[in-house]
Amino acid sequence: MMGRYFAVRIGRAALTIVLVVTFAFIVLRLSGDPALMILGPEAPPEVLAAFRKAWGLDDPIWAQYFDYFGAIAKGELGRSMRDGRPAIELVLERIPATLALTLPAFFFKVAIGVPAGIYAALHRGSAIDRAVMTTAVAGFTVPSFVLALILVLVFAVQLGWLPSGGQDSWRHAILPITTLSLGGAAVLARFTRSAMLEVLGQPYIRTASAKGLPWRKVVTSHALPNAAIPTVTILGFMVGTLIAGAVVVESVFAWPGVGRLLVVAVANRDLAVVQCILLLVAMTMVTSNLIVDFLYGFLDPRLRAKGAHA
Amino acid sequence: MSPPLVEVSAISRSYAMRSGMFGRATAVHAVDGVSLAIAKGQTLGLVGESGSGKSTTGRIVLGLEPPDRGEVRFDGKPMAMPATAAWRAQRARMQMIFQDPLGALDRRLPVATQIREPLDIHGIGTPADREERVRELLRAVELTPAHGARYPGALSGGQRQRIVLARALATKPDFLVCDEPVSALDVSIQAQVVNLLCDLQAELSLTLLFISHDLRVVRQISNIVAVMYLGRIVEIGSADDLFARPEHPYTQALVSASPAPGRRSAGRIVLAGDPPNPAARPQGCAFHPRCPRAIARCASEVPALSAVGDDRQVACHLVTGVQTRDAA
Amino acid sequence: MTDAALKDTASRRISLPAIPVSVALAITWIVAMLVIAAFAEKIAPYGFTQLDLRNRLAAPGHAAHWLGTDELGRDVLSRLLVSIRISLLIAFGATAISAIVGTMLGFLAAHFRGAVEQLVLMLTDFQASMPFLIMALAVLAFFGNSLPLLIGLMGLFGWERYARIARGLAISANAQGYAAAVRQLGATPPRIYFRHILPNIASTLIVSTTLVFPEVILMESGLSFLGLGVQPPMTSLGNMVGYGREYLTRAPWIMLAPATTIVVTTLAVSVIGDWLRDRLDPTLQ
Amino acid sequence: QGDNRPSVTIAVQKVTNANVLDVLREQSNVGERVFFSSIWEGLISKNWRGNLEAVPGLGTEWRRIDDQTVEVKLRQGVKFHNGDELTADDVVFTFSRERMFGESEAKNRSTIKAFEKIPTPRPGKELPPDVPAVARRIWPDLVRVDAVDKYTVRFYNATPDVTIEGRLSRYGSDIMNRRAWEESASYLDWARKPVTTGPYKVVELKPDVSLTLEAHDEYWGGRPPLKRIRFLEVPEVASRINGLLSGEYQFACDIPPDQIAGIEKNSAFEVQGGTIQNHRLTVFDKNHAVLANPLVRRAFTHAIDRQAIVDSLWAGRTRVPKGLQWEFYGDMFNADWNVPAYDPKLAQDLLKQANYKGDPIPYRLLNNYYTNQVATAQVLVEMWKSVGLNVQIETKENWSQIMERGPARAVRDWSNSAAFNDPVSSLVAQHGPNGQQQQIGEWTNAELNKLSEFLETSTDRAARKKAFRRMLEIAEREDPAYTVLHQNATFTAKPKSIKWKAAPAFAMDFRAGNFEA
Amino acid sequence: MAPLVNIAGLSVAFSGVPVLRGVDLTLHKGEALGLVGESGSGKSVTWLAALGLLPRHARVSGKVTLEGREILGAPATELDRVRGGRIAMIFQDPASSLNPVLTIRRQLCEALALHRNLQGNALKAEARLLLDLVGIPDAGRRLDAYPHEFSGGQVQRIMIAMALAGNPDLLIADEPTTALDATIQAQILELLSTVRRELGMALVLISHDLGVVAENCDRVAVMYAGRIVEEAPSNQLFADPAHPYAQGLIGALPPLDGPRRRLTAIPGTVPDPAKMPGGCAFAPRCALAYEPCGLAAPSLAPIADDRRVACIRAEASRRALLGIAAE
Ligand SMILES: Nc1ncnc2c1ncn2[C@@H]1O[C@H](COP(=O)(O)OP(=O)(O)OP(=O)(O)O)[C@@H](O)[C@H]1O
Ligand SMILES: Nc1ncnc2c1ncn2[C@@H]1O[C@H](COP(=O)(O)OP(=O)(O)OP(=O)(O)O)[C@@H](O)[C@H]1O
Ligand SMILES: [Mg+2]
Ligand SMILES: [Mg+2]
Repeated sequence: MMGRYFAVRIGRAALTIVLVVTFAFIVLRLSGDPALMILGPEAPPEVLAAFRKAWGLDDPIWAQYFDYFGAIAKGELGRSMRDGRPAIELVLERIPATLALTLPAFFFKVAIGVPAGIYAALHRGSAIDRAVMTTAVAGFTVPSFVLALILVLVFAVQLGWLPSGGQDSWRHAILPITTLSLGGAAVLARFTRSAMLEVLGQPYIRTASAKGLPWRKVVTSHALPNAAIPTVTILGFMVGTLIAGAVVVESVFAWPGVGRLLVVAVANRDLAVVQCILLLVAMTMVTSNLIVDFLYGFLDPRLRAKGAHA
Repeated sequence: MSPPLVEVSAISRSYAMRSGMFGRATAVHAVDGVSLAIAKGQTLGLVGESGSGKSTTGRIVLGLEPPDRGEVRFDGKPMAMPATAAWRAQRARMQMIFQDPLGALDRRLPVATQIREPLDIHGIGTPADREERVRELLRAVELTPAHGARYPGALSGGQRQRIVLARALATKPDFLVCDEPVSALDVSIQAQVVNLLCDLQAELSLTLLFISHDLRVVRQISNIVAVMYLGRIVEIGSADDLFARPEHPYTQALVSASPAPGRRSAGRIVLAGDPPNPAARPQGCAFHPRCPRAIARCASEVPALSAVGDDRQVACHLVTGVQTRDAA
Repeated sequence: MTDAALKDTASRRISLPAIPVSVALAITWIVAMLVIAAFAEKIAPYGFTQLDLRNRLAAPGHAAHWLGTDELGRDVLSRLLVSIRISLLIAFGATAISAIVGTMLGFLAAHFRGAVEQLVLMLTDFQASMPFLIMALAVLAFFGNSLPLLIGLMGLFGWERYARIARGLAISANAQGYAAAVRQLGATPPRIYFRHILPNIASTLIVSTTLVFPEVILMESGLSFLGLGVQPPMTSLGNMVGYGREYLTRAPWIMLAPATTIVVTTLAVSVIGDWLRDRLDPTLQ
Repeated sequence: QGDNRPSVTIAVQKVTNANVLDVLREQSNVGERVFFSSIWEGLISKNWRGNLEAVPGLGTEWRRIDDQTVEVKLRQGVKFHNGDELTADDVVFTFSRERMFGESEAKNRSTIKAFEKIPTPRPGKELPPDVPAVARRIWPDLVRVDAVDKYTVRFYNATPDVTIEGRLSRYGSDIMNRRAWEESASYLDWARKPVTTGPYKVVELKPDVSLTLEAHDEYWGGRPPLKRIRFLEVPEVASRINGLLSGEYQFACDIPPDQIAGIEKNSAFEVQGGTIQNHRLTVFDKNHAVLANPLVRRAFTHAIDRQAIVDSLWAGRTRVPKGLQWEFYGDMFNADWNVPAYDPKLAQDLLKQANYKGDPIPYRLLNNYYTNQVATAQVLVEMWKSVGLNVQIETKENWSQIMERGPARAVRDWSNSAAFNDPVSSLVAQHGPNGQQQQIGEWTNAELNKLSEFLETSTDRAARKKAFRRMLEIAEREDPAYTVLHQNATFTAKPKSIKWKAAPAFAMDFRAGNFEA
Repeated sequence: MAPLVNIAGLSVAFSGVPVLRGVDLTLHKGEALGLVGESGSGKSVTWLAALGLLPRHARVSGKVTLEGREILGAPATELDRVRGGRIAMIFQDPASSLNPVLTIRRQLCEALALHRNLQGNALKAEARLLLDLVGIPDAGRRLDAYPHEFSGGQVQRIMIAMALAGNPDLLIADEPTTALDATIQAQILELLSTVRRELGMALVLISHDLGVVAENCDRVAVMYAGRIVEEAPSNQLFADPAHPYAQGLIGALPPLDGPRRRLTAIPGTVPDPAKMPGGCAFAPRCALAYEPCGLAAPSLAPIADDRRVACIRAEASRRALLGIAAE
C-alpha cells in the first residue's frame, strides 16, 4: 500500500521533471538563436555560423532533443555555451549564495508573517488588525525593487550603516534578506489571518475555552494546528522559490545568485544552464509538495486515511 | 401481500481503520449480514447499541454507499450505482434525514434555500411553486418563513433538525431513511414531527426506515422493529409486541433501561462490562460478554436469527420456541 | 403574513446592512478606477504619447503638468489615466482566468481523484517549477503577441495556487456532512461544487485573489520588456513602474504615481475581498 | 615594505559577456573596458588618454616591407605577468594556428606558400569554434608571422593591404605569453586567467560576478598606481549609483545620461566620459513592401531631428557624427560629409513622391539593449509620425527575433563600431557583402559591394577615399541601408577626489599617471 | 446556605434579536436541576452566556454569580479558573466540539493538567481511567485515536469524560445522551449520579428526554421563548405541571406501552424572537389564554414553597389538567 503510494508520487515527480525539461528545451530552442545572443548583434556571420556548428544548433530540433536526453542519461548535464564550462558546476557555484539569502528570509517570513497574521485574527476588526492588514497589503504590493532601493537609500546611502550591495560579508546580506522577508511575511500574514479566522469560529475552540484553558493556550494548542493546514500550502509554494525566486533582489543588491544566473542564461538561451536550474527548481518543488502532503497528514489525521490514494 | 418496496438481502460492510499515520489497517465490520424487507407504506424501526451499524445500514439501504456483499432492491429493481445519473434521479424518490443536522446543512446558505434545493435539483415545479412548497414545508415542520431566512448557525438544534426534515420531504419521496430525526427535538415538536411522519405515511404511503435510540418514538411510528447489536440484527418483530415482550437479552436490557417520568429504575437491567469493540468482535454471540444469562455455548457459537412465534425472529441460543418465552 | 415576512427577510438580505467606512471607500475607489478606465482618453489633459522634449522630467506641481512629466516630457497624469485602463483590464481579466481555471482544475482533481488528480497535480508542479519568464517566451514564440493573449498568459500565473488550495479544501469539504447531504439529494457534481463547496472555501480563494492581483499588474511590465503585451508608446501601470524605476532617485514621480495606484487599488480589492469573505461567512456576523 | 597604493572597486553593468578574458572570444564593448589598457596590449597601441590615435605599444616601430608585409620591432625588457620576457616567439605564437586560426585558411593563400611552420592545434586544448572565425575576421588574409630575430617580427599578408597596421592596433591582435598557454590544462583555464603584459594581472574571474586584478609591478610602462582593481557586476543602475554615493564603489560605470544631473547635484561627485567609437543607427530592410522604395527610406532619414535627441535624451553629452565614419580614420575621413539634414518638409515631399499611403511599418525594438534605446525609439516614432510615417513599435526579446526574416521586418536598431582607423572596419565590415546586414538579407547594393572589395584590396589611398565617399553616398543617401542617429557615449561616475581621466572609449586607463586619490 | 450559582435577569440578544429575556435560576451545591423546554427556547444559550462562551456579537446582560462572586464579564484569568474547574459543560454537538486534529489523550490531559495538577504517568493513568469510566472499550489504545475515529455515541462519552476531568462543582450537561442507546445512556447517567454523590457535584441536565430528566433530577425548570416558565421539584412537575406549556409538553410524550394513540402536540409555533408578542409568549398557543395574557409578560411567581410559575392562569390551568371545569 505504502509502496504504491510512493511509486505513484515518484512517478509523477519524474514525469513532471521530464515535462519541465522538455518544455523548456522546445521553448528555448525555438525562440531565439543562442549564437546571436551570446556573440552579440555585431558578430560577423561566419563567426555565428562557426558557433552554431560547434554547438549543433543547426541540427533539427528533435535531433538536438535526443542528443540532450542521451547526454542526460549518461549523467552529462551539458555545458554552458558561453564559456564551455559544465553547466552544473556553474549552478552549484551559485547555490550557496542564493540559499544564504533565501533560507534566512524564509525563516523571517514565517517568524514575522505567521505571528502577525495570528495577532490580526485575534484582534479582528481592531485598529491593530487594520494596521497589520494594510501594511501587509502594501508589503506585497510594493514591488520588491522599490522596497530594496528604499532600504538602500535609507540604510546605506543616508545612514551609512550597511553596505548597499555585493556579497562580501554577512552585513551585505542584511538588506537583501530584509527585502525578501518583508514581502513574503506580508503574504503569509494575510493567509494566516484568514486561516485563523476560519478556525476561531469552530465549536471546538469554544470547547477548549470551556475547559478553562487560558486564551493563549486555546490559540496555541487548538487554533494553530488547525490553521496550519492552509498556511502550509502557501509555505510549500514558498519553498519552491528558494532557489530561483530572488531574481530582483539579487540584481538590486548585486548578489550573484541562481535567480540572476537563470535570467542571464535564459536571455542567452544557454540551454544547459537553464535546464540545470530548472531541474533543481522542479526537484525542490516536487519535494516540497511531497513534504507538504506529508505534513497535511501529520496535521490533519482525517486526511491520513485518504492519503493512501492521493 | 404486495412485494416489499425495499428489500435488503444479507448486506455487509466493513471499513478499514488505520491506527497512526502508516499503521496497519484493521477491518471494522460495521454491518455483517443484515437482511430486511420493508413493505410499501410500512415503517421499520431500527434500534440498538450505538456504533452497531444502524446508520451504516441506513446509508447502504439508501444506496449512498455500496455494500461489500449482499444486495439492495428498491421497487423490485437493484439500486443504481452511486454517482450515476440514474442514481441521482432516484434520489427524488428516496431521501435521508441525517443524524447530525448541523453537519448536514451548508452553513453559508439560508435554510429556506436549502429546503428548496431538492426541488431545484430535480426540476420540480415552477419557481413560484417551489417558493410555495418551501413555505408549506416550513409550516409543516412548525417553522416560520423568518426562520427560513436564517443561516443554520443561528438556529437551535431542534430547529435545524426540522429544516433537515423539511428538505427531505420536499420531493415527496416514497422512501425515507430517518437517522435519529427527533433526538434533538423537544417532546412537543417531537410529537409534531412524529405525527407529521405518520400523516405523510398515511397520505402518501411513505415507506420509512426509522433509526432511533428513543424506543418510545420508535414504537410510536414503527410497524416492525429490528434490534441491532454489533453489526447484526439480533431481534426483529412487530413493534408493540417486541417492546412488550422482548426476547433477546439485549433487547430486554434496552427496554428496561428506557427511562420514563414517574417510573424510577424499577427492575432495570443494568448491563455490566464494556460495550463491544467492532474491531475485535467477541467469539460466538457478540453479546455474551455482557449478557447476564450467557451460557458456555454462547461463547463459541454464533446464534442465527430464527423464528420464534409468528412474527418474531431472535438470534439467541437461549431463546428457542415456546419454553423460553415463558422464562422471559 | 407569511408572504410578507418572506419578502421582508428577503429584502433584508439584499439591502446590505451598514457597509463599513473602509469598504465604502474601497468601493468608491474601485468605481473611480473603472470610470477612469472607461473615459481615460477623454479625461486626460494631453495625448498620452505627446512628447515635449523641452519639458522632460518636470516635477509634479508644474503649471501644465500636475503630476509632472516623464523621461520624454510626456504628461504623467495622462499616461496614468490611460495606464489604469489597460492595467485594470489585464489584472481583472487575468485574475479571473487564473481563479477560474485553477479552481476548476482543483475541483476536477478533488472530484475524480485517481488519474485526473495526478494529472492536475503534475500540471501544478509543472507550473510552479517553470519560471514564468519561460512560459512567457513560449507564448511569444508560438503565438505572437496581442492583448487577449497577454491576458490569457497572465491568467496562467497563479492558477496552480488556486488549484492546490481548491483541491485540498474540496477534498476535505467533500468528506463533510453538508456535501454528503446535498449529494444524496441527487445534486449533480457541478451543483455540489459551485453552490456549496465553493462558498465554503471562498475565503481562502479570495485571499489568494488579492495576492495575485498586484502581482499580475507588476508582472505585466516584465512581459512588455520581453515584447509581450503592452508595447511602447502604449502604457500600463506596470510599464510605468518598470521604466520609472530607473528614475526613482532622479524623478520619483514617474514611478510613484502608478505604484501608489497599484497599492491603493490592491488595498481596495482586499478590503472588499475581506468584507465579501465575512459576508459569505454567516457564522461571523 | 608596505604597499600603500589604493585599491578600487568599479561597479559595472556587466564584466564580460563570454565569461572569459580572451580577446578573441569576448568581442563586446564591456570586454574592452576590463581588457584595455589593464590586461591586454597589442604591438601598436591606441592613445587612450588622447583621441585613440595609433601609438607604439609592445612594438616600438613598424615599417612596410611591401604592400603585403609589415615588420615590427618589439619593445625590449617587457615582462609578462609570469615574469617571462616578451620575445618574437610569443608574438609568433599569438598569431599561430594553435592560438588563433585553427583550421581556417587565409582567403587568398596562393600568394605565399610558407605556412608549414605554423603549428596545428593539439588535442586537449581545442579552440572554441568561434575563435578561428573571429581571428579570420580580424586577419582575413594573414598567412604567417615570422620571427626575424628575438625582437623583430614580420607579418605576411596574402593580399596587398593598407590596413595591416590598423589591424595590428585593433581589438584582438593583442599579445599573449606562450609558456602560460602551454602550461595551462585547457583553453578555459587559460582564458580565465591569461598571462599578458598589461599593468594589471588577473587574480580571479568569477563569471557574471566580478573580476579582480592586481598590480603587475614589473610593468614596462611604470609601476601601476593601484594595488588592486575589482570590477563588480551590479546590474541595476540605481544600485551602482547608490553604492558610489555610499562609498563602496569608487567608480560607477554605465551611467545613463539622465542620471548625470542627479549625481552631480552632489558636489563631491562627477561624471566623466563621453563619446566612444560606436554609432547608433536605424537600419532598414530594403525588402519590406513599403521600404523597397528608396524615397520612403530617405523620408525616414530626413524626418529625424537628431540634434534634439542628443540635446534631450543625451543632455548634449554626445553628438551627431558625420555619417558612419570617425575622425581617427585620418586621411580616410570625409570631413565634408554629413548625415541627412532634418527637413520634415522634404520628408513629406519624398513620401508624396513615393505615393506612401500610411501603411504601418513595423519597428522591431529591444528593451534598452542600447542606452536610451526605448526612449529614442519612441521619440523617433513620434518624429516619423509627424511627417506622415506610420511606424509601429514591436518589442522583441532577442536579436534573432529582431533579425528574423519575413515581410514584417522593416526598421530596427543597430550600432556600428570601428575597430581600427579605416572604413574597412566599419562600413565594409558591417554593410559590405560579408557584413551582417547583407548576410541576413536586409539590404544589398551591387555598386557598394564592388566598392567594398576595392576598399579591401586597393593600396591606392586616394582612390580608396573616393570609393569610400561613394559608398557613404549610396548607403546613407541614394539607397539608404541605415541612417546614423548619433555617436554612442559611455559615462562613468566617480568622486571628484579621485583624479582620473576617462578615455573616449569603454577602456579604463589605470596606468601610471592617470590615477591619484 | 448560599446558592452555588445564581442567575438573575440574564438576557441575551443576537444582533438586536433577544433570545433570552430575563432568566432567573438558582442552583445549590450538589443539586441536580433539569432544564427542559421548547427547542430554541434558550436552554443552551443560558449556560453559554453564563460562562462567557457566546460569540462576540451577542449582547449579554444580567447577573450570574458563583458562590456570590460575579462571573459575568469577569476578567479572563478568573473565568479560566471557573470554566472547567468549577463549572464544566458538555456541549450539544459533540462531534464538532472536539478538536479534529488532536488526539483524545491531548484533549483529555489538557483538562486534567489544568485542574488537577497532574503530571507524567499519573496524568496518563487518570486519562485512561476517565475513558474507562465512560465505557470506551480498549481505553488504553483508544487514547491515541482522533475524534473522527469514534462513533457519535463514543464522542459524546468522551465529551463527558473531559467535563468530569476538572472535578467540577457544577456540570452542565447539554443533551449528554441523545446519541446513546438506552443501555449506554443508563450507564452514563448512572455514572453521573455516582460522581455526583461522591463529589457533591451539582448537575444541570438539559434534555428533551423527560424520562431522563425525571429520573435524574431533583428539580426541573421549564423554558419557553427565552424565559423560565415553571420551576418545580421533578416528581411534582411530572405529576402535576402548572404552566400550560409544561402540561402540553408532558402530554406529548409517547407511551412505551399500552395502545398507540396519536400524539398530542402543542398547537401553533414558537413566536419569532424578533417579533415577540407583548404579553405572555405562550399566549398565542395557549388554550386557556384570555385577554390579560396579551398585556404583560407574567413574572415567575411562587405558587408553593418550592414551585414557581410564570402564568397568570396557573390556578386555572391546574384545574384544567385535573379535569375540573374552569369557571
Ligand atoms: N467511514 C467510516 N470509517 C471507519 N469506520 C466507520 C465509518 N463509518 C462507521 N464506522 C464504524 O462502523 C461502526 C458502525 O457505525 P454506525 O455509524 O453505523 O453506527 P450507529 O449504529 O449509527 O451508531 P450511533 O448510534 O452511535 O450513531 C462504528 O464502529 C463506526 O466506528
Ligand atoms: N450564534 C447565534 N446567533 C444568532 N442566534 C442564535 C445563536 N445561537 C443561538 N441562537 C438563537 O437563540 C435561540 C436559543 O438557542 P439555544 O441554542 O439556546 O436553544 P436550545 O434551547 O438549546 O434549543 P435546542 O434544544 O434545540 O438545542 C434560538 O432561537 C437560536 O436560533
Ligand atoms: Mg448513527
Ligand atoms: Mg441547545
